[in-house]
Amino acid sequence: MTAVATPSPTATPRQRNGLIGFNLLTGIVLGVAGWWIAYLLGGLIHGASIKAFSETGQNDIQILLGYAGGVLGFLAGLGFANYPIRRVLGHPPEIPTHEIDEPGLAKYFRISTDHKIISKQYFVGIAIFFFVGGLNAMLIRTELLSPTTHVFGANQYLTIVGMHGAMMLGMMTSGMIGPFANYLVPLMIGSRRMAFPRIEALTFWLLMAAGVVLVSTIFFGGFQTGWTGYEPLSDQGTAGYDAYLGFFTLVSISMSLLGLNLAATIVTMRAPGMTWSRLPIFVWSVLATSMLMVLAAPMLTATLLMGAMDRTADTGFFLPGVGGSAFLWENLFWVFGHPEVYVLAIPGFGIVLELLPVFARKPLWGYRLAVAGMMGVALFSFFVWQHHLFVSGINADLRPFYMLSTEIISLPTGFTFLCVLGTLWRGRIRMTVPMLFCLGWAFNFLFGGISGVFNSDVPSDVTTHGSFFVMAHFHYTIMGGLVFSLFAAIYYWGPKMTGYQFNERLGKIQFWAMFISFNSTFGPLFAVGFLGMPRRVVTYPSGLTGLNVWVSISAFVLGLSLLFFLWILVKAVVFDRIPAEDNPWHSKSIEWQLPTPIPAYDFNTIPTFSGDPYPYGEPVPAAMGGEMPATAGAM
Amino acid sequence: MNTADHTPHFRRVALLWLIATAILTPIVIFVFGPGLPPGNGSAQAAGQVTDNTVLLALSVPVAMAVLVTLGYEIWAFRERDLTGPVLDGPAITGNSSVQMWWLIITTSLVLFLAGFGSVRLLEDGSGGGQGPSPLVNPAGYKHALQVQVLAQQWNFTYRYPGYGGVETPMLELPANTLVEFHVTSLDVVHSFWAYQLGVKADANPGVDNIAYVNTTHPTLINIHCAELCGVWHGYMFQTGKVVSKADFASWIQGAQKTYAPAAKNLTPYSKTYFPSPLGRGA
Amino acid sequence: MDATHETFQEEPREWAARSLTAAAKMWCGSLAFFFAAFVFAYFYLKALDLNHGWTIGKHVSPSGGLGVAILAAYLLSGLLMYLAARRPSDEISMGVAAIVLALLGVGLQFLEYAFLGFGPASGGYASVFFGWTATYALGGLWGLYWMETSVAALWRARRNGFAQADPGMLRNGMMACSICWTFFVAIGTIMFVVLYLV
Amino acid sequence: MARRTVLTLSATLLVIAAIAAYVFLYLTNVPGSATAAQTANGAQLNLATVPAAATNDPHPTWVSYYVTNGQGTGWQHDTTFVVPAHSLVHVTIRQYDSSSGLRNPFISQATGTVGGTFTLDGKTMQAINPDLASHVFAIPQLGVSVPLAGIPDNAKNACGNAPCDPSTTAHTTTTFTFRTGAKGLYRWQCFVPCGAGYVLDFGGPMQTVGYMDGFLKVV
Repeated sequence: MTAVATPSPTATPRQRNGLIGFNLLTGIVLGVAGWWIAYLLGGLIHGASIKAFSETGQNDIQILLGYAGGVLGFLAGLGFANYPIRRVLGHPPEIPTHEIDEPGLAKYFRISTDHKIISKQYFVGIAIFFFVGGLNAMLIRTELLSPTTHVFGANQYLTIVGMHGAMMLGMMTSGMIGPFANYLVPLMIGSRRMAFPRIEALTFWLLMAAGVVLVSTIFFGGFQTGWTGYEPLSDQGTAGYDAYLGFFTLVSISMSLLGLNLAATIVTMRAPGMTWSRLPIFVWSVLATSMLMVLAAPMLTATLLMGAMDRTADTGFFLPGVGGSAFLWENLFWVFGHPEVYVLAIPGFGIVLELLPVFARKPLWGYRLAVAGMMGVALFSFFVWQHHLFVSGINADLRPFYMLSTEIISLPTGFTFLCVLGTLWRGRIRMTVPMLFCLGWAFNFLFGGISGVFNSDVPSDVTTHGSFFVMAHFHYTIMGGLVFSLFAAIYYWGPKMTGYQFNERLGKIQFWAMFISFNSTFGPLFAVGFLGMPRRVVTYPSGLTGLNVWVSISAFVLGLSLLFFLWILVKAVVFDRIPAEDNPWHSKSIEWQLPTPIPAYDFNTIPTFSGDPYPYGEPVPAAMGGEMPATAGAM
Repeated sequence: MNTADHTPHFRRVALLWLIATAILTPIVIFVFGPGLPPGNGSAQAAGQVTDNTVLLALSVPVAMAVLVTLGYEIWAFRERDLTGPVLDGPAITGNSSVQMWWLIITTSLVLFLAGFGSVRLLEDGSGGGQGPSPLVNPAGYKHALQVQVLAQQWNFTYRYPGYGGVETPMLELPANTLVEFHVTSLDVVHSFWAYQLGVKADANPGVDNIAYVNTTHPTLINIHCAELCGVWHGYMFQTGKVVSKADFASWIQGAQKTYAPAAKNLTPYSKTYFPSPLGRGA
Repeated sequence: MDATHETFQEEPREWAARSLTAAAKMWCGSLAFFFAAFVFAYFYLKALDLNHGWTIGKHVSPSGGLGVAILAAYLLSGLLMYLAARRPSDEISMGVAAIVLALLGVGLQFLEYAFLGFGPASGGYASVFFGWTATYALGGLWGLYWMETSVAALWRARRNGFAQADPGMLRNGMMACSICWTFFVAIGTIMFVVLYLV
Repeated sequence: MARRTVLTLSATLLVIAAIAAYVFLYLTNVPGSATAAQTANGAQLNLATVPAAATNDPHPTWVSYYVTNGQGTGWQHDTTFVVPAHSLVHVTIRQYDSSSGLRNPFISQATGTVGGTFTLDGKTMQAINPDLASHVFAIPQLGVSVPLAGIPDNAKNACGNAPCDPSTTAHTTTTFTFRTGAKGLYRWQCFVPCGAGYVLDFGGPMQTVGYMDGFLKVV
């Protein structure tokens, strides 16, 4: 790559808007107004036609319409309606231009079409909901300190469990992609922007609306179904379940649009010379993830619409006895749900493989294998969903097939491990904080993967299914995999994004606190599951008290270690404010060749790429990738 | 730049791996193996212990291969002086024979696991719910003791069609008997988990989910619901019993007498039930 | 954008056009998976027929005549949109006709609801029928918006003699729209076959 | 620097206050408890079931259990009942609701009570017609389950919302006795699908502690 950035064109800052205008405040005001208008409209519909619910004092039409109205009002208040209205009137399409790099925080509370601003919005927005979900996890562990109900009511406990699951699975889907793919993909492929910057902004604000919708469930009685929302239990739910429907509908729409946007950007907007074989591995992982999002998320949208119709329009998709089937939900949900967990995992692969060459000072080992691995995982993930249903009594004859397909998916996953090991081999490994998190990922994901084999083997799964073993398994892959690689990414790109240095020593303390408490939390849960404790229970046999108390205390330490990160971040950005170097990691990737913070225009000239994406290592064989990058000498 | 490093790293890693595997695998098999769940309350439960042991034993060399390599790399290739100039390692971008061997080994492992799991599953059904037409019917299944498990929000009850369709609030089974569970639900999805028997079968409304189990010796059974089914899911547990055949005979006779008042109200025995209200009652 | 700066280089013009076309094709994938959920629901519930719930009570088929009319409106609309995107001479007239026909299709759908002999609570078939046709009509409204904006932009640009807009860009927009709309109409054909004929 | 510190601290405090409010106002919001009256031969628990909770209740259309005194007045909306361990508990339930029928007819028989019987309006019985069941008082962990018969559908003086006057409104009275075991927290529930309007009539009050569900606190 030969991209050398000069400072971007200076421009006069845009006139700063006051509170009136299209911004978050207007969005909230119109959102509340939209809620009430739609809510009252729903009341009219309810009174006019649908008699069945009048006895219960619950009107799902009203609440679902209210959510729809609220979200539309919120988006209109933010200014998302302006462009579509102009288009209806026949104004030609406009590509949003990059915004002027204006000072102040106001730009973060408006629609922005600058991918760097959106990614920071994503980071903060998702962090808020991540901590809400994490708080729920702490509350779950508080309740499980004792084998009987002692702190929360039974309803509230299940609501906490469901909110934790939905928040983490729904919001954290974009937890990695949102902040980092939006930030890095345009930089890494040299395009300055995403293909559809307005849609990029929309995905973020939809997600924020979704989070608020989910939290609003506590005003309507909560939902007792967990994040999987199995029917017909969820159909029985009080109005709180409508929040679940609204939440996941918004999340799934946001997911498919985000995936569409990223995939279109990667496919069509690569700068000259950025051939497929030069694509940074993180971009490959984003591409694999985007494909899953584009295809799997709409399935969820359709499924949720069916569920909403069951609650409002008297259809019976999921009601056995009146033409429906509980299995229908289980099938449709997991056709989406299994790709979904790989949507969470694959970006982690990409981050780790992207960072290892920098800190091992070697090229990525087995680039093609790594790409094949991620693409393979993405492809296979559509063919394994019934392993969630081994003992459900559904198509039992297919169990050997799903056992095989599930175990086959460990092959491409294994490629990633081989590439990790190969990249480190004979390297000059620099133990920085991001590197520690990458190695933590490798350790945790290994156990996540191996425990997955127990779940894929039908005879073993009979014991482990629906128990804490499964719960420990997917926390090892998601918390241990996604979240650890997310932290690697935060410590690595954080200085570039915020412009400030993070404290290395505190970062190491945080890593060790998090790594040890994580394993001390979820390791024993394998045993808890083996010993027969089902998931999502508010009570457990008193013999398991010791293990559960241990796990709870570890979980509190884990929670504290995450709060400690918050302190590190606040300290770096609010208090210390030590400007970060342009390239503290001596990376050869393009984003590090740009000044910190990256100017609004990214590059003045469209970069031209040539050579290997990971030009580390000496000597560079001439056969490998042509000329040396011009920037490599600068270090 | 130390490109002329002739240390036999690969051999060292292989040796370390061999040692770690040789030590840990027997420990896993002989120390942990017998303690693995769900015990030997039934032939199927014992079979699951075997599966768990095999999987655990196989995962030791795999985990060790990754962990030993990773640990060795961190130890041997670590840059100890981070303040000095940033030096690069050799530009190795791949090794086709390593990649090929990795692919061969992992593929064979996976195929073995899938084959092993399928064979184990096809032997006796492994105690899992198999739906209305089981793929695996153990020997002598036509004379199995039939027990219907009725799940509802939030309790299990049991019907014994061979004993006049009597319904009881608790589960008792004779020892040394092949039992055919018919698990169904009257409302939402539950899951019948008889821990010591190694049985788990989802209870779906309108679906007859069959699971086989060969009981062995008298034991207590912890029964849980393993699928979130509403507010009292966490309280949906019971204790059942496997008793001697004679005890079972006298117990079921007693039950027929005790629950006679309810028995005359019961709907006729059926594989599935659709009690009203069916949908959203108006 | 301050493009006057001497070193600033604009992005290649074809990027925007290419990404719109690529996104339109991917959007078709999304649509396929979205409606696949209904196809699956149809065959799954029909095959399962729990408690004879596929059709409850005396089964009344939806009116074949209206079904054919709806399908014909969509098919013709798809065909016109396909041609409109490929024949710059008639793009406005054909595009407007496609919009009118799509509007007719959506309208007829709601007309059909008024004359159906069954309600959503009449079993599995009724559930899938209402769920699928209603979400399809919603999708039709989205398609209408897209077609309207594409045609309106062309119309306004033509009136101004393409003073502000690039005709290539606008026609590319028509093309992307026609890709999705014809795909959507194809899904409608499958819907007709499944709901009315199978 | 000082301004930043103050801002950060106040933001932190605000978040902590919000979390504390969430935990205390919403999550630990569980129905109150009522202690059974002590008599010479055990504890006495007087309950009532109504077709609709009081008009000032958050859910005035939901069926619910109430605690009353011996005369069937003095209504309290509490569903955690405190009873002594290892002793007899006498329960009297005045039932003001009409019948809905059982999903599982087996529950029409009383189990776990002393003698396996209960009295319905003074008559000793073992089971009722499952179609006549209006509610069930069941403590599954103790094996206790007693069906409560409904009032006739065409009863003229049927009660609307709680509280109901036992002297003027139609009701059935069920009494039974059971023995408690060790100390602990047990849950009780109803088995009759009486959450009308919800799917399978088992949502709403059936799934919300404080209406058709609650705890038996054995002390």
